[in-house]
Amino acid sequence: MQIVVNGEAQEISRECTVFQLLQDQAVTLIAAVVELNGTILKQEHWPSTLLQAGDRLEILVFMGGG
Amino acid sequence: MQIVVNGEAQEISRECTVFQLLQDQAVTLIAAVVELNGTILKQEHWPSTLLQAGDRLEILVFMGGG
Amino acid sequence: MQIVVNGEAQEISRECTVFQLLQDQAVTLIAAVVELNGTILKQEHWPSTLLQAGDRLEILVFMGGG
Amino acid sequence: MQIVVNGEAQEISRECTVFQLLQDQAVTLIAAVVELNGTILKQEHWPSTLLQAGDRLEILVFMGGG
Amino acid sequence: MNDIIENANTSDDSLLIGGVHLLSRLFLGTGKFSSHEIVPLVLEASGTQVVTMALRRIDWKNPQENILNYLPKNTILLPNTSGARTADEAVRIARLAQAAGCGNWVKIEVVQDQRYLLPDNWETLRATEQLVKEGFVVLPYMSPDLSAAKRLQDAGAAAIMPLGAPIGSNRGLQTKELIRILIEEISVPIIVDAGIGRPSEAAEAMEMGAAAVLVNTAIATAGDPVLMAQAFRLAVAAGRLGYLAGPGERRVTAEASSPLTGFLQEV
Amino acid sequence: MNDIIENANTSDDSLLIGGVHLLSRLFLGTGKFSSHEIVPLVLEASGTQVVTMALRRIDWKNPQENILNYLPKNTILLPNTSGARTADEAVRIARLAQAAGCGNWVKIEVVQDQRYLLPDNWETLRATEQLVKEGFVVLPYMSPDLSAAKRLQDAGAAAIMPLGAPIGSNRGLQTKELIRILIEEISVPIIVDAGIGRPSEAAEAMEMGAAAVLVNTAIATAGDPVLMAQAFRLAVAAGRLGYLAGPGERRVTAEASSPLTGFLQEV
Amino acid sequence: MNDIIENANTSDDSLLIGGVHLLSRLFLGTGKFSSHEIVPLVLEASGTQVVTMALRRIDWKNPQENILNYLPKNTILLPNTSGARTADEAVRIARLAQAAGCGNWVKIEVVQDQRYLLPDNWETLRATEQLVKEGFVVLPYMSPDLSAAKRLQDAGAAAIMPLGAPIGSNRGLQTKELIRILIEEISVPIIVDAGIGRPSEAAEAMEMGAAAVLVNTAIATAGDPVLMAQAFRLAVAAGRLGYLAGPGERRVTAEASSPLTGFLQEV
Amino acid sequence: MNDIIENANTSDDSLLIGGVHLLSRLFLGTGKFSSHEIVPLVLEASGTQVVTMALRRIDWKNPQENILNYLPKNTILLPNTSGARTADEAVRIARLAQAAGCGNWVKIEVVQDQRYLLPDNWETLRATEQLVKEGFVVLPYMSPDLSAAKRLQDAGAAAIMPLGAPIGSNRGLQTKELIRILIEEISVPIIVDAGIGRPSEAAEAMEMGAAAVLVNTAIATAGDPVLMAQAFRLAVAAGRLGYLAGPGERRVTAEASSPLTGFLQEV
Repeated sequence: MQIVVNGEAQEISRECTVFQLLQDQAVTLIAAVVELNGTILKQEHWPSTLLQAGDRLEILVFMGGG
Repeated sequence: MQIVVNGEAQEISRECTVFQLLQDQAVTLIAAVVELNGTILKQEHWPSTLLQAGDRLEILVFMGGG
Repeated sequence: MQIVVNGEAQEISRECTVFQLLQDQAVTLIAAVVELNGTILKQEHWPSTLLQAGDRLEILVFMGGG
Repeated sequence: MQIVVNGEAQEISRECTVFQLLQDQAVTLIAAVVELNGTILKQEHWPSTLLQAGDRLEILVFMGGG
Repeated sequence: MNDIIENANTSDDSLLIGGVHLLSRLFLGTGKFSSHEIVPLVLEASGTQVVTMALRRIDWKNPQENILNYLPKNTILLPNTSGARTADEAVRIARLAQAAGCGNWVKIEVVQDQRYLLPDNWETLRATEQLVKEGFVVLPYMSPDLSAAKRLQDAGAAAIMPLGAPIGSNRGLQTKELIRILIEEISVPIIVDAGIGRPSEAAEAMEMGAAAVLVNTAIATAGDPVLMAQAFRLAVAAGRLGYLAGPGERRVTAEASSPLTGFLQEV
Repeated sequence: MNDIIENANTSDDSLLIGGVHLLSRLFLGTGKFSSHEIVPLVLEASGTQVVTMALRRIDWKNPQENILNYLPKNTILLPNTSGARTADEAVRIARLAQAAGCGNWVKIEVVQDQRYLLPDNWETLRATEQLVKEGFVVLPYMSPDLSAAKRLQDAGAAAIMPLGAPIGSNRGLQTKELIRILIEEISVPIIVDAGIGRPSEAAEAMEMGAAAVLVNTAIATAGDPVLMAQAFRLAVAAGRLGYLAGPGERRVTAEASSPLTGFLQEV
Repeated sequence: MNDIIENANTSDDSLLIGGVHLLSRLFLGTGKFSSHEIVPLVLEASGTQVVTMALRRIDWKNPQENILNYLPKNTILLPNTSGARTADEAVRIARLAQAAGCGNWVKIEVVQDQRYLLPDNWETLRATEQLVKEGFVVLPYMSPDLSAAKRLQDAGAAAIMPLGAPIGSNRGLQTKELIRILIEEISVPIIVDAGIGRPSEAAEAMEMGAAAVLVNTAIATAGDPVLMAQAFRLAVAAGRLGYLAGPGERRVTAEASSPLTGFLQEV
Repeated sequence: MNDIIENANTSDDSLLIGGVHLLSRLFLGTGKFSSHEIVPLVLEASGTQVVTMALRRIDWKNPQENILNYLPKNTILLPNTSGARTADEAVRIARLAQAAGCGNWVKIEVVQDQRYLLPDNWETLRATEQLVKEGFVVLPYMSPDLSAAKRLQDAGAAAIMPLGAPIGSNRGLQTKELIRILIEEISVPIIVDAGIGRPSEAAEAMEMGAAAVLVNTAIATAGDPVLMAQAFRLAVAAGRLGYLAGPGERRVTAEASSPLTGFLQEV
């Protein structure tokens, strides 16, 4: 099943939640910001949100800035 | 008969042309710009233009400026 | 008997010590610097130093300065 | 016979005038300033001045400067 | 010293922005530091209460740490909208930052020019208008211009942040005259952002009457960033006190500090 | 804050003059204050350790208080020779001051010019040579000139005190370029004396590498001298820390503080 | 001298605006002169080809002379829109001026701020867009800001006229850094307008690469306006030639002008 | 233009030095040019009447041309004493130059410092005293200091030549404040020597009241030295005229150039 993460197509297994996807990249540990199909996805909903084919996911993080 | 010149009401005689009005103030000599009821009145039309009661006349002149 | 204080002639009584002279002006209280005939006169010697006619006395004080 | 030119020892033939010495280096053409044993040697005296062993010659020239 | 900084930092002289009374008038940026680890040390040394950061796509292959994890809990977060070229992009970044729990403060930064990174006052105004409507505490970074500053103020900006010189240039108050006029003519706080490269330049901005300064590059690129953070902390307090104390007149000729009577001239 | 000033004032960074390790790099003048009473408050606020004063004939008719009675016991006294027009007069004043128990430090100040009160470097050198021979710790006030500074250094001056601008003018570092060169080429401490009118100017002098600054008019003519003294205390510490921290490079163009990758450009 | 000014003023180096090749890069304002009579003498001395004037209601009771009668026939008239507080008022003035036979050049000047007379970049842009559509050669007076200048350029402005300092202040290039950036980033001619008070400041603007300068107060308020007009004529030509000649590098340390070999050291 | 330069160069405004009435106030140095051949072209373009050069040991192996052969006959030669580290060496060079037929003008230049090439005011004074006795027209190059300038004046210097910045640095009037004071307090002509790098800087020096400027590096290192020489010629004349014309007042706020009555506000 294919979704788009940060603008790049990516193959994932069925039945995968946002939380699982992020966990695989250890992103869960670093307080990222997630936008699913253009709307913010609060952290508490990551585990309960199943990814659908074609979902567009933006995963953002705060960096040093002036 | 009353008209408005540069925002101030002014009494003038009937049958008065713009040229005559300006001549009385020696304005004809100094290349002024005339606006009659919101539209420019070219200098060549001053003599042929009869003033009507209620006419709004703006008489402008170029001054030193930066 | 005449002496010169800070450049000005001044009449004083005989048997007058530097200490007495200064005391009259309450100068004793303010830690002044005294130069007698061109040489410094330490404060401890003020009481024991008798003024002679013609003595030149300079009485200086520290003021605010940058 | 040895002389010193601009601080460097130099071997020259007997009977050599300052003019000849300079001519060999085409220095005569460029209005140099000559100091012989510490005193200026005017240009008109170059031809008549015979160099002596041990003479100290300074040959100077004007260069661009600010 | 404490009593002194008190004087500069007592609530009597606090800076009110977005309903918060700030005791520190030094805002800090977190970019360009050699490591995340040094950031908390710098913040501590600076005494700052307001800190900026940027929002970016994560590097999906090797995710980096989130800077937020290195900021003391009590600091006010001021996410910037760097990367935005239009008002719409700026607005989107602001909403994401808020959703991410950064609170409702935002530094508007809209830039097209890539050489001097000068802000676009037009797009900045549009973004300010929208975000103020949405309840944000908006601090727009702008190119010093009185007509733009007045519009930003009318749009509800909580403060105006004119640049002193291009971002990261460390060239100080190149736009001094325009900033001086903004301080005089604008009623919301003027915070000098960008360009300040030396503690003395921060002190001068404060002496002119700036409400605060935002510093990043000057500290991040210093030989010893923690020491430089301390230097800026003192400089900002010094400049503020100098402003409050009321500087003396400038004179063309000299005026003696010592009594002008010669020493023994009269002799 | 204490720890910060520590950093600036630890013995590691103390200023050694005349065998004394100074922790404060702010010297204070005592002229032009509205009253003697305010002087100790100003000194306290400034944290200074070295204070200047002048010697004058007493007003015999109504003797004024001696300023010394208002100086904390532990301060180092730096009597100046103001009023002197020649080296000989300066030497005489120095000796009197020493005899008066002021210790052996002296600020040489020889001035003929009454409009700008600019020092005479020739007479200043002569006075310095003589007083060094007599064992004084000599700090000459001078017009910034490298050849004069080298001669003063060779004569044994404990520090060189070039002017930033005419005495009491509050116009800051007008002679910046010459002072910069002195700091670079002279090995004894360079103390900027005269002209400094704003805390930011004191900070800048310190950032340039000056060893200390001497301030009087800027504080005495401020609206609130005590507050201004605090401002200068912080500014001098700030400038010194900035110098020690090592400022970053200045750049003509901008250098992003935030990551330059656009926000979502790639989309 | 003629050949020199040739170099500066040959068509090779002419300034092209509105289809006209200008040989003189000095624009002149006609305000504040003690009398109309001196104006033609000043214009003659300045060698200017472009002259500004303002349009106002006549004083109906005692009509004053029209300044146009004092301008040489061959000068290009650049009426300004001073007095306008909005784009609409500026457009109206421009149309009247054109109808009055001033040709189709216009200097947009829209000001609300009465203290510093700083232009409103927003209204200025709107007026520029409209008047360009109507076929005017539009020269907007503006507050130096890159985003505003780019919009004015895109709107079809024939040149951009940023201020160096407030009108009539005679304080020169206070906004130097922003003007420098405009010259670098904007392709239409940059003409520094307002603030220039000394010939040297006009020369500096030209050395920076400005296409021309507009001067009024500096000449009108000079002790001898005609002499000052000559001074500016030479200064503008000097600065232009300096720009074309390509200045040498600036260096921190010295570089000998004379050969560094000592004179007779080797002896 | 001729008439204009007339105004600047008529005998009414000539500069009297050593009994000569100079019409040009631009002195030129001949060092650092790419070739001897360009020198006469530069001198011609500059309109200068006074030219400096240096005296050195000839390269005995391959003798170079004498610069004198490239100087127009009517120019006044001003040999400098560069290379001298002491007054005695300077005196010796002066005598040799005179013997070589350079006339009796000399620019004293005594330098020990090799990094900034700053002159030694002490040795410069000694050399001036000696050469004035010998009948030379002495123009000492000096580090700007009022006490030194007064001594040089008393010693009979025909003019005083303070530096604006280190030789060859092209950094302009870094010592502006001290030069301003010299112009005010010294009665012999003040000629700014060294440091001037741009025509605008030469113009500014003249506006301040300098009698003349000496330029070398700025022209020699320009991309087009001949064009730059023309630029300086015009700039010096411009600055002089600006000084004579009497500049207007500087103001903090604006002062309208156009009538302040709005356009049609009253409607």
